[in-house]
Amino acid sequence: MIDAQQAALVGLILLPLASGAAAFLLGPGRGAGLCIASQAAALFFALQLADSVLAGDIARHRIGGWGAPLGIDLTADGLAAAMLLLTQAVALPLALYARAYFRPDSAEVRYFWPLFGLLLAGLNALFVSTDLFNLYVTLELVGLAAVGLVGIGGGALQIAAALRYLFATLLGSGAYLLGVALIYGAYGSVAVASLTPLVAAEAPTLVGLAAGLMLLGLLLKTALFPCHYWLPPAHGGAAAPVSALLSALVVKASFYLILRLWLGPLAPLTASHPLLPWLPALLGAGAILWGSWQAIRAPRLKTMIAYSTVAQLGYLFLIFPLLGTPGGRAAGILHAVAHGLAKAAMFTAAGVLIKATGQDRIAALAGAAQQLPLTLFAFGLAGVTLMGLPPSAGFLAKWQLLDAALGQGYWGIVLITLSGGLLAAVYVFRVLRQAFLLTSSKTTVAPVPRTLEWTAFGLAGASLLLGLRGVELVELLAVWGWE
Amino acid sequence: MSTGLLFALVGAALFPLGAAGLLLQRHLLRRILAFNLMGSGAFLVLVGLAQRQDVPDPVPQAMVLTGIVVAVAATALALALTRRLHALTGRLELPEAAHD
Amino acid sequence: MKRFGIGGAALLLALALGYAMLELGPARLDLRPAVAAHLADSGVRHPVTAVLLNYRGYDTLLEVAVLLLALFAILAVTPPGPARRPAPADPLLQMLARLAVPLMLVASFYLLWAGAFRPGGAFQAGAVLAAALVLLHLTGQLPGWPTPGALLRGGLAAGLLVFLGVAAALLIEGSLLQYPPAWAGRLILLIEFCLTGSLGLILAGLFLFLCQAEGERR
Amino acid sequence: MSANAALLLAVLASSFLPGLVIFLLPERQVALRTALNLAGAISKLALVSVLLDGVYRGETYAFRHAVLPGLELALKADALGLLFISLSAILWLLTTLYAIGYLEGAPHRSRFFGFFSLCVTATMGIAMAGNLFTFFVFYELLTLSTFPLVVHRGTAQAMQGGTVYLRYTLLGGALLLAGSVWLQHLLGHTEFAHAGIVAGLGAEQAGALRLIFFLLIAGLGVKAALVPLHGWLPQAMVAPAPVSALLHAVAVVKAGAFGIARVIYEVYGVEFAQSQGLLQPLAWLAAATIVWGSVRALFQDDLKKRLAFSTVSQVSYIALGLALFGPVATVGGLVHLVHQGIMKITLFFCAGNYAETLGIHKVSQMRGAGRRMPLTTLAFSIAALGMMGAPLTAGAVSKAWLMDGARAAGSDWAVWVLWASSLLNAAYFLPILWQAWFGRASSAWPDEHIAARGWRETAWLLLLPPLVTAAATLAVGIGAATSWSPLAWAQLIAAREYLAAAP
Repeated sequence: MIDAQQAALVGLILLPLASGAAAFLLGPGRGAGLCIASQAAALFFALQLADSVLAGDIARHRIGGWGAPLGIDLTADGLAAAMLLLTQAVALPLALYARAYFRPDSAEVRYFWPLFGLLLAGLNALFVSTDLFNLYVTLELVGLAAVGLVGIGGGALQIAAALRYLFATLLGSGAYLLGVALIYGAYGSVAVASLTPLVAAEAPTLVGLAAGLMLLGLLLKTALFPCHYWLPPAHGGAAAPVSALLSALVVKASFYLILRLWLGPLAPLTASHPLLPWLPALLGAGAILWGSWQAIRAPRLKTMIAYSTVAQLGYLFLIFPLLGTPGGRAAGILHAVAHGLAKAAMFTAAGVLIKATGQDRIAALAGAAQQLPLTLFAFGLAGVTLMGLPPSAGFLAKWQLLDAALGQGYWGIVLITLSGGLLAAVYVFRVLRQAFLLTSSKTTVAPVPRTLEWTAFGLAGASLLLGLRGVELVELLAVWGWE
Repeated sequence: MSTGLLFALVGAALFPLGAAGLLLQRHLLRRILAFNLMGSGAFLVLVGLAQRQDVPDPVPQAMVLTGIVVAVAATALALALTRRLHALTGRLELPEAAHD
Repeated sequence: MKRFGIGGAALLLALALGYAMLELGPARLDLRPAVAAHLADSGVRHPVTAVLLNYRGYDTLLEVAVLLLALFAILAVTPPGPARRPAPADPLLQMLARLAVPLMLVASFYLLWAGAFRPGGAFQAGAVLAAALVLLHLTGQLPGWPTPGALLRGGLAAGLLVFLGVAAALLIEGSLLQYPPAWAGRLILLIEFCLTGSLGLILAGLFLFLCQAEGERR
Repeated sequence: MSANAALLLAVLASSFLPGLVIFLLPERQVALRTALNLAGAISKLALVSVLLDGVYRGETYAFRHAVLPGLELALKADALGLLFISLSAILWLLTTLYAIGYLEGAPHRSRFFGFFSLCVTATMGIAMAGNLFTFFVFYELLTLSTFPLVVHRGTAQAMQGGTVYLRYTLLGGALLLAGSVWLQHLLGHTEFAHAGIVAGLGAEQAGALRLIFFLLIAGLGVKAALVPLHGWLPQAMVAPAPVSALLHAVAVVKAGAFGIARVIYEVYGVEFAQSQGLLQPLAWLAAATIVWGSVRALFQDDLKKRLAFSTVSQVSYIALGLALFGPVATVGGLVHLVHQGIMKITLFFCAGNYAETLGIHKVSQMRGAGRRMPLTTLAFSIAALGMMGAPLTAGAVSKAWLMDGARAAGSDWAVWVLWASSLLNAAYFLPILWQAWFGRASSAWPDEHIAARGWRETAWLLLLPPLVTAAATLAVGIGAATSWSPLAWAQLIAAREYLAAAP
């Protein structure tokens, strides 16, 4: 029999997989309770896993008992445990939210739960896999589930957005797969454990090409500027719970993999030239400026939030020149976690406003905003995290990033980080001021289930409270398992 | 030159061709075909490069089987979305990015 | 401009790949001995099947999930509508199809069985099964599928669920999908059997579920 | 957690928790909301007096919580902090009373009092911050919690004011953040400590330290309304009167001035700052602000705007006192922190009373207001005279110490600046007083909606707070020599900061 830690590790993959398939068995629109229960159990597993990893005990599981390179190994170190925890912590409230959000007979909800289950399974499997080809399969699982979720509305806009997203994600995973193929050709293995000692700075040209292809493909999937073209229509056009899932979790999955490869098996190559880390950093800076500018200009609420995601993803790449320092690494993951919680909160809050008014032009939200103070408050708290203001986790990330950048004397990063926060304030307050505008007419607002308001508030509150618990997260990240 | 390496070289030519098609073509069916071309390129490289000494290696062959099934799934989804888009708008091209 | 940029980049990539492949030395690791060494314990005699369902069976489990997922996604973006039966084909064609289907079933079964020791296996068998169903549909003898009922849903998901169930049950052995050598052959056959049925239905479904949307255009 | 650490948290919680509950209260629960507000304010006052007693007896109060490795939220209660805490706690109670009266029947009161409580919580946090990091956390919280108060009315003008406010304060916050992180990076901590923490860094960091000083002062100078960073303050007067009162007297501008004090005395150390030549430019800037604010105030017809420019000028007295090297000037600056608060809150209470009772918003409408509202006008006059530095008022005490301090520091030019400011103060306040007391009232007030009843010229909740603060203006002026006065307290602080010479 296996121990509790491994049970949690495997359970995090099997549970959502089974619940997704079972939800399909139950029939269209059904299975919400099942998925919520499974997600609650997954959250428990993730907590348990994080707890044991924090104690210094890295979770490892050899599937089939073979061990790499013949078999596939699963590993959950601190970084993986943190991402797993974030995923379950965001997904459970979103599941509750989705159940209240979709009308039970709507077309959108018919296959939402099976797709939800498989998406979660894909994400969890991705975070713990240490086999480059297996990672490709998990990437596709995540990508196709996300595309399906974007399209569930079935409207022309959603379908077009889903197609655009599908082509982008296929191009990305295609490039990644070619990279894996080249790696296998060069080394005869795709297991991280056996590749890490083999890859050296003077690797064959082919390995350099493979690294480039894999990273480029993943950058496209992470929607790093200027490859972000597919993100705003997909995240802005999908149903609110879907937008929240995609912005909070899905883009983080490919970022996670980039980080893993960059610091893991590809480290000898990425460290071979001192200017290499500045490429993602430069694109990240571009993302922050361009994404924020588009968010400031966007007339629609969800488009604005989607562009905010483009901008916030920039910070994740701004840390690349600082990855050598533990502070830089922690800053990136802190930001990923903070943004995950806050962006989920923001999209769910936007969903409430849109549901209440039936439209999503920012300029026309004033009446609704004043009748849904809790939702506005949730939006505001999420905004605090995005602006990087205290006392949020986003603020800790920003502080850590500035500290690390100053340590290296990288003034450009300091400047971009500070101005990014100010730009975020511009687009966040564009929405918040609606709550205070004098409205002449009494807007009629459709009744909204209380669950929706409270889940948005809970997620936003979590992103704030995490600002007081950064120590545990940093300690968790210090447990590094991809040697 | 061994057969395996030849396969790999063909794959190395097919992949960029497919990728370029995926980016440049506007007609959705052509893009789906381009994607399959790209995928085939990757599969050829995976199998061919691994057996460039012409000794078969079962591991990449199994991987390619998996990859093919994934590609089939993606193609089916792409076709379904394309049909749906056609049913809704009568077009087989993606609208220009909406400037909203 | 864009055309030339992308085209140029593609050409450059192709040349770089070709050059790098030609200068590449032998691979550093070789998994073939390991595959062969454990073949006796894997429960099958064909190395590809051993990789597919035993050594890297986890890949295959997720891959079945991907296929099922594509079906979910297709169902999700297609609005429910009445089933459509295509116009009946030429009677001669119909008869030929009716003759072909039993043969295809046999072929499918053979492929499934052969997978254990020569090229073949659940995917190939499932594909033939799906082809048979599509053939019946195209000749007007099988209507397109409406929103799947409980039975069809069960059939579609059975493969994944059985695979998942076996994988989870084997946790008793110490890890996911750790077949005890004595039982490996039988368990793999069980999985393959269920997979064949489900994959046949799923692959056919990728085609037949789409036929319902035909009716409402624009 | 020790009882002493818990006490610090309780001081924060006494306004934070009521604030949270008030947010969730439906608009019509007036009685419960009022009860919560008052319970919070009174319990805070009680907690602060326990704290005062403890510090007087020599107890140490500290709370620490690590949020990142090496980065701690730290709270402490020391003499300087308590000066600010006591001022805030007392004036919060009065402002709450006033706001309850002022907003009677107005919409969105739950929202208002919720943010009002958060704002005070942030101020308390600023006062108790034990390091620059914690200071920054509460400093930004203050920005966030005051924005809703500034735009509370929801008019286009309010939005404009709020936007300008945000633009300035968030930019200032970014500068302060940069400075704080840099300092943290150089030192590994940002602890506030007697005589500063940076002196040991060595000469090679002198350039960096100068730049950090600039960043910190610029960041704090936005809230302290130092020229040219003062642009938001006159715009923010669109807020309801209790908010203006709080903003100008306690919360925002004082947070800036208090922060400058912390940076000079407990981060850089005044002797070190002087040795690096950092104080002189700040003194000049403060002097320029004093004159500029007064000159601008002369030309404002809008009463609250005139008061706002007056604040720009008066708050820089504090900065000037802190920047002039020497214990006497320090005492002057610190004591003005309290005195300016008492006087300015009186003026804004009164301005609110004129507007709320008679609809008077402009100086030119004030003719004869003194006879219609004698008590309010009396309070206004006392505070205005105090601002000018008239004898027996709080202002006279501050000014005397500042002038002595300037002479002691050898900065005679500053004496002239103070004299000029007094004259300008007189020039923009005396006409108001003259008009109010001796001007002939026009036939009808612009918008009279609270009728006089006997001696009670307006609602008693509006009348009581300014009378109390006006009395306090006199009390701290007359009783400056007593041991309980703010002056005595400021002397105590200065004695600790200048290790060499006690005043």
